[in-house]
Amino acid sequence: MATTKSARKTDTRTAEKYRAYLRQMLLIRHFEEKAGEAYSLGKIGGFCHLYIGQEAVAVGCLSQLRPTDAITTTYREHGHALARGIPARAVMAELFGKATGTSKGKGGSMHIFDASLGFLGGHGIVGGHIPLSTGMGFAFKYRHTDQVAVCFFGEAAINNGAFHEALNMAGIWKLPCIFICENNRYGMGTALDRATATWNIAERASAYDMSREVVDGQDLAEVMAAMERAVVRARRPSAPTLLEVRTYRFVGHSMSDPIHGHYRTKEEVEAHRKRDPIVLWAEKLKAEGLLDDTAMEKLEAEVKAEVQDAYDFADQSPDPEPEELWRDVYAPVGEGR
Amino acid sequence: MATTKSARKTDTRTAEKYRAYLRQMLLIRHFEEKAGEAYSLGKIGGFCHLYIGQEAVAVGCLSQLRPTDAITTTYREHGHALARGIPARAVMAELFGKATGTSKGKGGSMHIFDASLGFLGGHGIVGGHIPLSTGMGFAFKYRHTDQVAVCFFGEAAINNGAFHEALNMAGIWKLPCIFICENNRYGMGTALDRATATWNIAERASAYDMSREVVDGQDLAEVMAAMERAVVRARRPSAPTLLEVRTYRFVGHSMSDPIHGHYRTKEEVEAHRKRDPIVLWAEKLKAEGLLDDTAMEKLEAEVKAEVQDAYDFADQSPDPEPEELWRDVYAPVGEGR
Amino acid sequence: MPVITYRDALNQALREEMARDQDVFLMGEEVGVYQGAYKVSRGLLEEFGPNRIVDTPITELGFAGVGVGAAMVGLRPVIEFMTWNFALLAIDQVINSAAKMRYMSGGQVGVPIVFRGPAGAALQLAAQHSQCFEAMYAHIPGLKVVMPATPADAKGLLKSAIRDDDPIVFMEGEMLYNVKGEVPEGEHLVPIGKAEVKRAGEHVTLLCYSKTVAQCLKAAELLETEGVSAEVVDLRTIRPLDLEAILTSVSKTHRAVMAEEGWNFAGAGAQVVDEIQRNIFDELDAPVLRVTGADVPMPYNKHLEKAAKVSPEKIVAAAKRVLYLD
Amino acid sequence: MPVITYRDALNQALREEMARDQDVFLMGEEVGVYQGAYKVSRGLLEEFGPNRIVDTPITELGFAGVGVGAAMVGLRPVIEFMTWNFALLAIDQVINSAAKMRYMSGGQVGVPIVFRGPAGAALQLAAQHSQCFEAMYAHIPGLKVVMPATPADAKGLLKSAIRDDDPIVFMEGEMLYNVKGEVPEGEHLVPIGKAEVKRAGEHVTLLCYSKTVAQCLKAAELLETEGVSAEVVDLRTIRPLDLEAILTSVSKTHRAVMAEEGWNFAGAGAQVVDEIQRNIFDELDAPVLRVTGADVPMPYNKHLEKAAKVSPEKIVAAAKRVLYLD
Ligand SMILES: Cc1ncc(C[n+]2csc(CCOP(=O)(O)OP(=O)(O)O)c2C)c(N)n1
Ligand SMILES: Cc1ncc(C[n+]2csc(CCOP(=O)(O)OP(=O)(O)O)c2C)c(N)n1
Ligand SMILES: [Mg+2]
Ligand SMILES: [Mg+2]
Repeated sequence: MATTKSARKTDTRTAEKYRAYLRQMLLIRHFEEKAGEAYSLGKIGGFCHLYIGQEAVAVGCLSQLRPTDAITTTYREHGHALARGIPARAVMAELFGKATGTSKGKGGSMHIFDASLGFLGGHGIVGGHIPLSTGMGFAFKYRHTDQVAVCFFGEAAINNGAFHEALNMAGIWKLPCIFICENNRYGMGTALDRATATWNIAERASAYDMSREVVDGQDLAEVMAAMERAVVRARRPSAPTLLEVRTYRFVGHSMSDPIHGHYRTKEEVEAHRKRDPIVLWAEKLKAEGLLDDTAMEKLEAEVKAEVQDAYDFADQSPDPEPEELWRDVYAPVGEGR
Repeated sequence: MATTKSARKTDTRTAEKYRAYLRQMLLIRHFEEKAGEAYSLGKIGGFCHLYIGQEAVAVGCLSQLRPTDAITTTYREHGHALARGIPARAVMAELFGKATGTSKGKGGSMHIFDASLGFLGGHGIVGGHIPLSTGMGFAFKYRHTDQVAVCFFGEAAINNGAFHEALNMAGIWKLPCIFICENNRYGMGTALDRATATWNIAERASAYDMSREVVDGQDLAEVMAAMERAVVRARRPSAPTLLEVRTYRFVGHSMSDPIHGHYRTKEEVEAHRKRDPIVLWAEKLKAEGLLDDTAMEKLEAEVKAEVQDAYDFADQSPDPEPEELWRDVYAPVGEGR
Repeated sequence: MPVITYRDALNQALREEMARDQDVFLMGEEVGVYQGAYKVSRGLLEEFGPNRIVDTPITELGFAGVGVGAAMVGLRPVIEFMTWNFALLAIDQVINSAAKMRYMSGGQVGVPIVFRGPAGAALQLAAQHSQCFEAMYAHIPGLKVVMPATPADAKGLLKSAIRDDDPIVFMEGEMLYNVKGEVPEGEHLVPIGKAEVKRAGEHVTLLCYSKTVAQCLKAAELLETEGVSAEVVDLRTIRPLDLEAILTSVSKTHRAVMAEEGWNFAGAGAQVVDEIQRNIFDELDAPVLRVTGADVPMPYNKHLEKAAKVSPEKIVAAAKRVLYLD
Repeated sequence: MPVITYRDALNQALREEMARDQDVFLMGEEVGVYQGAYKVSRGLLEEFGPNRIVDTPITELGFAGVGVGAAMVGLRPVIEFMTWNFALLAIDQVINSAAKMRYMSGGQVGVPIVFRGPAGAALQLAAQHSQCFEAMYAHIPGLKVVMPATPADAKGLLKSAIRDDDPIVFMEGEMLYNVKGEVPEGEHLVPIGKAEVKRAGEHVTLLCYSKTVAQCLKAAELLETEGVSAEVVDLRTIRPLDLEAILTSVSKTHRAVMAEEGWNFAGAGAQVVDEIQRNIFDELDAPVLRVTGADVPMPYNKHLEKAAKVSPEKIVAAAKRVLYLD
């Protein structure tokens, strides 16, 4: 029967997509581990904030977008960059500060950009990019497109005035914005409840007349489903959403921060590691018969090779020319409208 | 019977207090009318924001405080200054920029201060003083006093990041702060619903785990009662409150703004003027037999004389010495700890 | 040529650029229904509608960021700050977002935005409402800072600013809004980064911008009565500085006075002095003197305020000192 | 005398002042449980408890204002900004509240507060995390700006700052935290507003503060090998400037180079140049040159970053130019 055939076909496509998400999460995990290694070797400088433990958030959310949508995020953005499809080579080269990096080596780990994919940064001021994303949503509505502006930030950013001001505007103007709060429970060493008067972050959306949802960020399927709903609201008739995605960072805040400092216990970290989003997803695929050990091993191997290739590429790439110091401060003379 | 006697005594005292509140509101009303006159004559310069229509808010709230409590407010603060007991002479002289003014003529209409009464300004940046008041509450808790920090601001200030950041801190630290939002429905020419995603301002307190109340700001008794409850919460065990006091400004935003501009209709203003807080209170006192026409006329006459005296005092007072230009930029040399 | 006010010249520039380019929009507090706190946007809401003339809540940080974000995806926002005093709340977005974006994205993402509004003191607005911050913004690579003194320059520079691909800090003089002057109709562009000799002279160069231009012209008149011929150079743009124009004039007169409304310490004029002494040290017959606002928060009292402000008389006195006439 | 790091010298100053005065408290992000983002407050939570070592949410505007409010009713807050880059979010409270309060209250309400934290670039932190803003704060009457270069000055100036009755912008060098030096134990106060000759010399004056002090000392060593005797004057306080010390040295050497980490345009050094040429024009045998950070947002790549930064070599080159040795 035709329906059955098409249903089976869809299943195959879905299964492929599902494995692709697993691959993306694996890629991020290995990429981050390699970045940590490179940092210890002095190949990467400055601050380096790893995304390990939160992979399902970036992959789940970005899986629901179109290439024309616009994304902004924080300094903890390697995962989002990879999930958006920026080649690992370009991301790693940026971390290495090389001319072949996404920002020609001038931005570094905290400032990855790929305008061709609508990946509009990597921002270093906590909360600072939330108004930017709101402005992108404003522009999309202004132009009557159905593009969506997506903004990732940590739970510590919600106490900042920028969050409040931006969400209020998105609320009154009904902008096609999705605000994704990756609640990993800590902003550096400060636990959520020591910094935020209300435990329930999504609740803050009520102050902005905005849809909201609380999502288990370790469960890729849940993330995808919630994001899908948010995208539907945003595309038309254009309404914003605040998603609180509960997740956990398995590593320190940045490379200079121990995995568990004075602010959380080893036991707490261990307990959370048991809900590894990659393991959970792989198990689910296995249970549904969409993945077996061989396929998993193959994926791992592929991803490791890709990361090693990115590392080698970055390592062998040239530094930017000295003249790059003076470029990109202003637009080239003669441009403008 | 002893109880009856004491009850009667209390009633007399209460009645006196009630008439005193009426007198305060009348004083503010006449003061503001005179200030408007003086502005037109060029005796007062700069911006001048009148408080006409909102008198019950300042009088009702400040009636519940002790002399040791600390108050901050906005540029629309003549009413609060008078209600706090700063002499009309000193307030008017400040508006005239005279050496006898509260701030020696250096602050002007927007920056009235009287440290001896805990009246800590008159601030001109919308929202900017909300963290200041929060800091005063912090200091009171730090010192284990039972002082209360009270902050008045307009409804347009609640969209500013300063509001959000300050209330969140007051919420997590349980500070003895009372945040009084004088919702007069407009921030300059912008109606509340065009600027604020949620119509219900008090609701925003839920984002900060804070007690809240919505109060009819034209009804002095309601204002006093709500403020009394807030003060009890604040003094001990120290918990903050957000009061949304619904009121209306009977005049333009400032002297340069017509009474009703493009942003509200004459009819709307007229309708609101029918709920004049002074008239409502006077009628109530009359109905309860605590005031008669003669007493009312006497009060009016007294208050007019007081305002005229303040005007004459201000007018005849000297300008600050030229050297004042250079004073008060820094502390006198040799001070400090 | 029509004679119109500085306010209307700005209004004309906005109207023309909005008609020319659908991507240009105006956003800020009270720009629409209220017709602008200082009426610069009068009539624009009626002409272009609420989609393009956007009233905001009092959230300077937020709407400055909204503007930057919109510019990042191709719109050309004009963000009005009711005054630059309030823009301190937004300075993070101006510096950390707008000024840095092109560089830290490796040239991928420009921010074509104009931040504009009145700067400096009006009359008796006291300490929090009477400040000049151009030196702060001009300190920042990635920004351009434009401060027109006349109606014609106001129009021509605002139009250039809106067409420019970089973030621009456009500071208007609140006390200049009512000043009238001849303003060319239609396409009138004044290039960013070019000073103008507003009056030619021989003996001393008076350097100025925004409100101090008229004061220097007045000072030049006063000096003329004493036989001193002063050249008045209006910088018009603070960053980039038109060094060539400055050095040309001072090389001719060998003496200079720099007049600016703001505070002395590390003011824009300090940079001008630094450039002059560094580039043409041997041309100088006297130190360059600066006339600035008094180094105090602005007092409310009108006499104190007057004493705090730059005046033609103070400029004349400085000019005489560099001419060793005092 | 004990040799300790700049970080520990600051820690000592905080500990001693908190022990001395119950009204002193420390507030900021991660100052408590985390022991300070740069560990300046290490151990203080344990010693003074959470009432006096207060961790805040990431709300720079808010907690800066909380500090100002607390100071208005008599406490003596030390507000830590994790870095001064983030303090842009709080600059409205620093300028419009702290700096103006005494004046606009007619002298009634002072604000004894210290805003402190690391300023300038560390290593490869890129555009948003590598900025020098001292010129902006020094522009503002009502503020004092202090920038110690050595562990001893760090301790002595921080103690003076905490006891001062005015709002103080206290900028530390992130790259200086590990620098070691002799630091007097206990009561050691360095007065605010006093420069120090860190090395005496005859031929040229090298003016500097914070990180450029060590670079100027290094440059002086290099110059010595070429027979040039350089005097190194550490300004220590940017506002108020110790004009006397600057003019005394330059009047002796007749040549000066000003080295500062930040951007050139209207940097603090521009003011120093302005003061020198204005006050002792006839003493100068050459223009004053400035060595500053490159006029670009800070790049991430380490070679580009190095090229953007001030170095002893650049200072030597400038010194040679003012000596006409190049
Ligand atoms: C305005 C500002 N203040 C402080 C910092 C320093 N800082 C960087 S990340 C961070 C913690 C942010 O936590 P959260 O928002 O929860 O994101 P997470 O790091 O957990 O992903 C802090 C305090 C900053 N970058 N910007
Ligand atoms: C940060 C800031 N932005 C803008 C202004 C200009 N301004 C002064 S009062 C005002 C409206 C405030 O309205 P609201 O808070 O409701 O108080 P109301 O005037 O109604 O008492 C505005 C926009 C300002 N003073 N500060
Ligand atoms: Mg977090
Ligand atoms: Mg209002």
